[in-house]
Amino acid sequence: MIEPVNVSLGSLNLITLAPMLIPIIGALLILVIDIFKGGLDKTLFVVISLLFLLMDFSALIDSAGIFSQGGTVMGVFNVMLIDGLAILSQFIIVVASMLFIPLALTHKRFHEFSYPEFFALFLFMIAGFQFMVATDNLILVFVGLETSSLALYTLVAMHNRDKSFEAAVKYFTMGALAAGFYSFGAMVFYALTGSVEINQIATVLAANKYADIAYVLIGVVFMLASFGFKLSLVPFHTWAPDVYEGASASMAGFMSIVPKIAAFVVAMRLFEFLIHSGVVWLEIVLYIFVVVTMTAANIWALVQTDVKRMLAYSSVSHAGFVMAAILIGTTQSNSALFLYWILFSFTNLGSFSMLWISRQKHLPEHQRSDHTYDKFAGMVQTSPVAASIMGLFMLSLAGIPPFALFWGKLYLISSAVTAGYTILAFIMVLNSAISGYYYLKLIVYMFMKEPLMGNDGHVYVSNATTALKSIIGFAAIGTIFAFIALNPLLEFITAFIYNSGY
Amino acid sequence: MMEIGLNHYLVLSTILFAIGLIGVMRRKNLLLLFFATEILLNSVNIAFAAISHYYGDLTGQLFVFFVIAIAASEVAVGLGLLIVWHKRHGNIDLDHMSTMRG
Amino acid sequence: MIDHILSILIFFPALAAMLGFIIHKDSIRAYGVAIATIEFALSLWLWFLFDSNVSGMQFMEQLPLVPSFGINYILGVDGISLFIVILASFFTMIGLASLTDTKNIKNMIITLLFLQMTMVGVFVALDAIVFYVFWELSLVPMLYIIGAWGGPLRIYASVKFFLYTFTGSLVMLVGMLFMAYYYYQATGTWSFAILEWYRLILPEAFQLWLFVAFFIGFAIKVPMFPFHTWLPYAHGQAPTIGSVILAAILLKMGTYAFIRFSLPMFPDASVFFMFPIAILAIIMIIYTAMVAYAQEDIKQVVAYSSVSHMGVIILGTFALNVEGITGSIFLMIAHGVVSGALFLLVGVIYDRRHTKMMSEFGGLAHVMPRYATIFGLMLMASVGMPLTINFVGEFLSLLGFYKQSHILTILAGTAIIVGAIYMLTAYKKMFFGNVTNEENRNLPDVSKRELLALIPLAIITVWLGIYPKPILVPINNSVASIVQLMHDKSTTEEAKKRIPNLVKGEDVKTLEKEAH
Amino acid sequence: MFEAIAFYLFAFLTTLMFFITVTTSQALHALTALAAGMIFISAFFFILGADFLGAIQIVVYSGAVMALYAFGMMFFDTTREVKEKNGNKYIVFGLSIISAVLVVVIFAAPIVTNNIKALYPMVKGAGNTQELGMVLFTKYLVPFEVAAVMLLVAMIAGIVLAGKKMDLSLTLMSDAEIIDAKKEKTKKVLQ
Amino acid sequence: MEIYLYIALFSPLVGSLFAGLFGASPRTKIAGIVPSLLLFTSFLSSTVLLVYILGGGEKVHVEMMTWMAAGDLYIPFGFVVDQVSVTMMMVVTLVSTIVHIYSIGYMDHDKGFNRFFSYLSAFVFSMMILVMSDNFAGLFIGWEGVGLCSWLLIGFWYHKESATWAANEAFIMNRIADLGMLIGIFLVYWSTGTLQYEQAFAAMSGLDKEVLTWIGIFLFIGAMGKSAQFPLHTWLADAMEGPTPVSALIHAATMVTAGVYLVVRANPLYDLIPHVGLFIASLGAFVALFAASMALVNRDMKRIIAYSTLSQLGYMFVAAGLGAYWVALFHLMAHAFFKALLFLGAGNVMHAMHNELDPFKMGGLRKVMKGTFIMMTLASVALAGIYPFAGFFSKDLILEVAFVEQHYIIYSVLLFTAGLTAFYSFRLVALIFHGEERYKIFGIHPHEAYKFMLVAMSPLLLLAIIAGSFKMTYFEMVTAMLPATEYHLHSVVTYWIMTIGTQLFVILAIAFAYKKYANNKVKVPDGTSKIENNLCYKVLSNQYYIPYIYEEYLVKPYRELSSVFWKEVDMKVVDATVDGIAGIIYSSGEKTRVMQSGNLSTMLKWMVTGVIILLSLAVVFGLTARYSGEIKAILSGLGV
Repeated sequence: MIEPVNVSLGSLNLITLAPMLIPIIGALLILVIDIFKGGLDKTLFVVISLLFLLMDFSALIDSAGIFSQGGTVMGVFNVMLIDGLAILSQFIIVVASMLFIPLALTHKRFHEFSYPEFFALFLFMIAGFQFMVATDNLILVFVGLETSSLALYTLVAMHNRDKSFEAAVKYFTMGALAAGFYSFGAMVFYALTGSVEINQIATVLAANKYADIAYVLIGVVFMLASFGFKLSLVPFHTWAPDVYEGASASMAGFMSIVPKIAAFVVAMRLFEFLIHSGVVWLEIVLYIFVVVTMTAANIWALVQTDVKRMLAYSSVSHAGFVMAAILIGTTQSNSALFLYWILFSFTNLGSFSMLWISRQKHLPEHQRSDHTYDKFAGMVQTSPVAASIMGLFMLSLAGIPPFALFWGKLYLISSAVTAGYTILAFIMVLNSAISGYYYLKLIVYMFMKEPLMGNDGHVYVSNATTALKSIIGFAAIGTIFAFIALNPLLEFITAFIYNSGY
Repeated sequence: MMEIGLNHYLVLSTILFAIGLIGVMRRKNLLLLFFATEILLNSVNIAFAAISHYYGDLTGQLFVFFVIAIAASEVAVGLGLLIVWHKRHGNIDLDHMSTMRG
Repeated sequence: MIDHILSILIFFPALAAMLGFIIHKDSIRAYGVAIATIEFALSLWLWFLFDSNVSGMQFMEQLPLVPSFGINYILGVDGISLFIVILASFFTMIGLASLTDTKNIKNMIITLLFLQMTMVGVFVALDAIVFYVFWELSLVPMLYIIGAWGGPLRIYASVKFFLYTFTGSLVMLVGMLFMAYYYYQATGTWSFAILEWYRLILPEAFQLWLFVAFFIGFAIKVPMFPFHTWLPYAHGQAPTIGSVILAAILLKMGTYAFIRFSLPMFPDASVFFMFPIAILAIIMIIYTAMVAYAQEDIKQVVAYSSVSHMGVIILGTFALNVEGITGSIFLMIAHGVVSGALFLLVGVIYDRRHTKMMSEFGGLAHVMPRYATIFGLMLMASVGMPLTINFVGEFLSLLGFYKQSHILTILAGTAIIVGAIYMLTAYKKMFFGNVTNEENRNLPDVSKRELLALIPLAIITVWLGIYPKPILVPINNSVASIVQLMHDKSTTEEAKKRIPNLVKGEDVKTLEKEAH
Repeated sequence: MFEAIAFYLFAFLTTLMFFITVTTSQALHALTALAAGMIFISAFFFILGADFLGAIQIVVYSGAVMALYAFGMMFFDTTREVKEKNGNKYIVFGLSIISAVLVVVIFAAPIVTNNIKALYPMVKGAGNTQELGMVLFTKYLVPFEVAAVMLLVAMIAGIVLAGKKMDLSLTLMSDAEIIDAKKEKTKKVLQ
Repeated sequence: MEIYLYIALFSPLVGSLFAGLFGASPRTKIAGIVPSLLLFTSFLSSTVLLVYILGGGEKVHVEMMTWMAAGDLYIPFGFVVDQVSVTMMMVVTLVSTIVHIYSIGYMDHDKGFNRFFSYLSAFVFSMMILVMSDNFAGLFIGWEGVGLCSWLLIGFWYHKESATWAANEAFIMNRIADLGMLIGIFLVYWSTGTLQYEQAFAAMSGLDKEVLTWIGIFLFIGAMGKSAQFPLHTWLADAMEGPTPVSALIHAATMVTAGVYLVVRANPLYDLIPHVGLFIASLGAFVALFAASMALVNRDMKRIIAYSTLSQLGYMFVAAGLGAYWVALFHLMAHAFFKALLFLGAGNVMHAMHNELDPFKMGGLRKVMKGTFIMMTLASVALAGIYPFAGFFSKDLILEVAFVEQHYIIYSVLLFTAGLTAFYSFRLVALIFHGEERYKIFGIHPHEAYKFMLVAMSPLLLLAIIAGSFKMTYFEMVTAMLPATEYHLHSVVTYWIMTIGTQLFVILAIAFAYKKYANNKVKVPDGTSKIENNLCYKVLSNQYYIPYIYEEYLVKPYRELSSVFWKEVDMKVVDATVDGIAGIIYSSGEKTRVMQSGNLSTMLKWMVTGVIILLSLAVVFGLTARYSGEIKAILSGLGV
């Protein structure tokens, strides 16, 4: 017979659930409100979402306080794992989401924002990501991942036009395959260690002295494939450009940040201990991944004719760049990952938002996609401020100092140098140089070409509202003045990473 | 040979997984493609159950439980997407779905 | 104010540029000139406050930026950088004053003011990252200037310029990170402060690698053969003001960086690479001079001549003695003045005829005698006529390098021959002979505004040629301390031998004599 | 012995069914084969003592999922023969066979099972469902709840995507059209 | 005395600037007069200084200010007036004053009158710096300065292609030599630590022979350029494209002698390295003969005089090379007078003949141009070295030096050259002033030059006649500084035989020239006569084909190589590599973008492919790890 289980409420550490529960509650609230009174304006839901994200944020601050005093906290039968990684990544997730949500307040009406469900799904998704990063249990990771992914597929599709359906279907199908890979990988680890908790896996493998290295590698392969999909590593990246193109620009910006940081955290938890245990194979394979992803995505970005697609490939490249941090696996590199991603999120959200405010509903005859380069030709003449800001984001993405992303690159490359990955460091900088070309291409179009006939510049801000402008302004300020916040940020991140044992 | 061990299940699981992969790769009809993804998940389920059995540990069964839940959710969303697409285009053939490329 | 004069020098133009957005475009030129003049006055004031007898850094400022990673906002100026800063502000002023009417003049002026910020920043930064920030940032305004106001191939040229230098500097960045890491290993703290790095004595093998990494960044900027091909395009396509600033200031960043970074940080590697680099420099000198000779476009002639002269600067730098380095720094200033003036002059004729092909001209001396005179003066300065500014630099550079190698100096000395060949030929094609093209018949001579820019340059050219002392003394003092540092730091026999030890020499006495 | 026979039998059957599923050109056959395969898989669960899972497998897969698919199939009208253009079959088969062979090669070797201790060991005398329930509502309470959220998400997603509101695309309509459509809608929908 | 030094030095500069002020204005006499007056002032100051030095005064040494100081290097603007420099100053200021005054007339109708005086005075200033500097760097300033002015003045008529071409040629060729000079200076600096003459020469005695030799060679290379020694001689003849006063001043009297001055100035150095000195002397002798031979057949009045200058420079180098510095300097001075006179006379003729230069097209001009005729004849006599004219004292002295030093080959070459000199000088005089009035065919109405021009020339005439009488005064003065070797033959008989022999030889040559050219039978050569088709004649009249060789084998290859460097190397190799790398990156993107076919099935296949690749890697690695023991055993069994 099974013994009844006695659990004291205190030992559950239910507080660890607070940050995830808040958005879920928010989502439910939105759904309930919608049931009682339909047809409410999107502004209401935006504000509610924002409020709950804000609460989520304060809950995170609380967790951060607890962490910085008492270190890592396990909760709810040790499923929840609130360590520095979890807190940092949740910060990024929540803040990026807060920056994203106001983008719904466009001047033009877009389909998805007319649904209260959109916001509910969005909050569910956030919760899913939060669960994903705040555990080392592969089951919860999987469930969290799927929750957020399913919500994300829907959010993409809700943009409601052919391209977005196509994007969603592609994303979904590949996601299903990746889910298969994930479960297979988890199965292998489970077969090896009898556990699905990463620290337990690590312990058992270490105790066995990696006797079953071949099995471990199989597991790693499938895990790599599934996270490769989520992180859009080549050749699992193929969804990225299409989905980014199909989704609304704001959603694309969101997708380039939040899902990836969640995946990075899990990848870090999973691969870091393997690398540290001297699984050379993984090191080599990650190395190849990093290099191929950076380079290939870069050279594909070179040949794009659409800015959004270019940014999609560039995001892929950036993901490869950051993957190097996991490969390197030192405290510095892991800190660099977060630093990079924080800075990247400002810049990338900013640049996608710039695309978003220039979104047209109906494309003119000569324009083949939403954001062709041609569309931006001569932008500086008609809307100089917008052009300057866009140029700023491009420069930041290219890694021109002193804009935000430069510091991320600096620290990341420094970590490569420090850890002895000299050649990797050089490959990274050379890729930065290549990437310079396509970012520059947009600048060239904006600043050095003549506008197309009949372009009076209205199009660039046609979708702008105060909310969108403030978001962009915020991103721009963050991009320019990143260096001021850099030191506290770096100290904060390093402390958190270090105290989490990474 | 006659003694069925964990490896037998693992091999079976792998073979089924490979069949699933074949399906994923060769199916052009999205609905049928989704069938193949179900096969993938199911193949893994067998292995989980087997491991769980041989180790005397329940976690594997729980994993299977969650995988089934996930598979069911995926079906819902997947079919939803297919319905939208089908409403617009009257087909669910993925060869008709390549407006974005390059 | 004195304590923060360098910060003011850097950020005043940037702030002014921001405010410039408000100003109506009819008044923007006056605004730009006023700002540039104030900036120039400030830089002169800096010179006035500067103590020539101090060899180290002055007006140091320090502010933590990212202390946990050793990045600090450190500024300072010594004899080496002082005059390039002044030159930068001077040329911005001159450039703005002589700016001809172009489209989007407001953008142009704002961009120039931003550019000025970066230029000053590069030369006063004493933290490698701060240096790098300004170094990279300077590409952006230049990219815009070339790309937006340039010739038909402007986009190709500007992108090439940007990417080429960007690539090089990224490699340099890796070098910097390595350097910081070595510093970290040695001391346990991160630091990007250049003066801290000076104290680090690296094993020769490390030095060699780091030297190469830095070299790539600097060499592309200079630009050294074979990394020079972006320059003719950039100059060929850039508007006059762009070429002027590019030639006068931006190229100096590379050579300045050699002296600021490569020499004192890697003395052994400097000695090790001295001859290879000298050979590159000689190829630069002769080869580009010959290429310049073959050009059909007067601006390209000046552009290639720029490269050729940079070769002499490099050679002087790698003389690794006080004479040579002092000479190369002086030549940087001289080259700035002269090539800047030459580009302005080319701009004058381009504004009139909208062509730069020499075959379109001929006999201009009849039509535009004043123009021909100033051009002739600058031409003579460019070929290194004594009592012009260039000669002092070239003489000292070559003199310095002669200590290291006789044969190479003789080869490098052909600069004065090949230089004369292309310059005189070009001058002959443009100015001598009869007016063959009817369009040239009634060209107006240089206008007052153009004279406003050219006359000061002419005066400087001659004045510093005759009396270079006020500049040479501070440069000399700072260089002497660097050379001594190099000598003390060097570890190999060869380096000890090649880099003179100044302490026991009578040199100090000479300096004292000088000071009085 | 019995176990072995059962294993090989069901292994053969599932493999066959799934193989049919992925190869047949008749959608109906595929669906049927899939359903059958699912049921055969539940047999493994029973063999392995995971009775609860076996039940779930039949209920969820063969019941709910298959029903959904059947519905979908009718909706998409794919009951007739499916024409699929396949580019290079060899690539497909080649890749899959290689992958299978590779994994099999490794799995053919025994796994080292030292140091493995069952974290949630099966308890003698308790039913499988009881055991699972115990673990599910303690340790895996949070995943369970998240799974609930996930199902909610899937539900909402299904409703939203398949719903009528998606028929009109605000994304593609101009403002004027939207206003017109709204008036229409208030008449029709909000009555 | 310093004040005189400064006046002497800077008056020309002031004059130049003054004239330069009028550069853009129309022709005005004042722009010519003021510089001339200032030059005269300079001349007077120089005279004061000369008197002071002659009176046994200490040499005047001033340091005006620092020029360059870096490291150990210290170069001031220092000027010294000693016996050598004062001689040069006298020559320079005197000849230039005369040339200035002359030019007021000569350039009377030229548009660039003001400009001309500006340049000319600037030249004098540079020349003064050159001769007065107390260090090598200052010398180099002057050296380059005169080069610049020479460029400006040769190319003065810049509308003429030939003039600008000649200007550039002169400049560039000088530059080649200047490089040698510069290297010599560097070598001086690094071996002695200073560039001041005094300290440097003092330090040289302690130096290695080899180093000294190199210094000597490099400095002499510099001298070769300025003094147009072979093989850098071609520019001098071409430089005759400039206005004739320029030729008189720069290319006869002053600038071209700078090389000689340098060697004289560096006498402590060359004393230490007699083998280099011998080389200089031999080259000098060669050039003397070489240039004279070209003068024999030339048909350009100015070029003939230019070759004669070249030849005389050869003489000077012989003297300098053999250690007879004072003799060289003396000949330099004397030569300056009569050669300037000759050129100015030629200028008159040119004016009269409307810039016609071919003496065969003249003839019989003595009737219309009496003054010029006398002056040119006397100058030629002086050049030929007939007693008691200046040439006799200076030139014959060089012959004696060669003889006394027992360099008989040099001596005989020089002697032979003396005859040639006499011949071509009088060939010219005869062709111009005697014989039939051939110019009439060309419809030219010659006229004598302005009176004041002739008056201005007269001091030169006087000096050409009497300069020889200053020999002993001069000797006493300069030997305070230069080695005071007196060259006396062992016996008086030999001396007389030699002197009279030389005189006779020269007179014979003159007579032969007169016989051949001073008659009515001389026709304008049309390329058909027998002599013109003679090989020797062709070689000589084509200047030994040297300009042709330079053009074909140096200039053209340089031009072509430049073009190749630009179009082939720079564009197609260096730049193309860079663009190629960019292109490869771009095109690889273009080619591989098909991977993103947009087809979902392909995407899925890519994912599976990725997994398979990883799996294969894993299997390989895993198997290797598992069977590493076996593999090792097998490998060792195979003997690996």
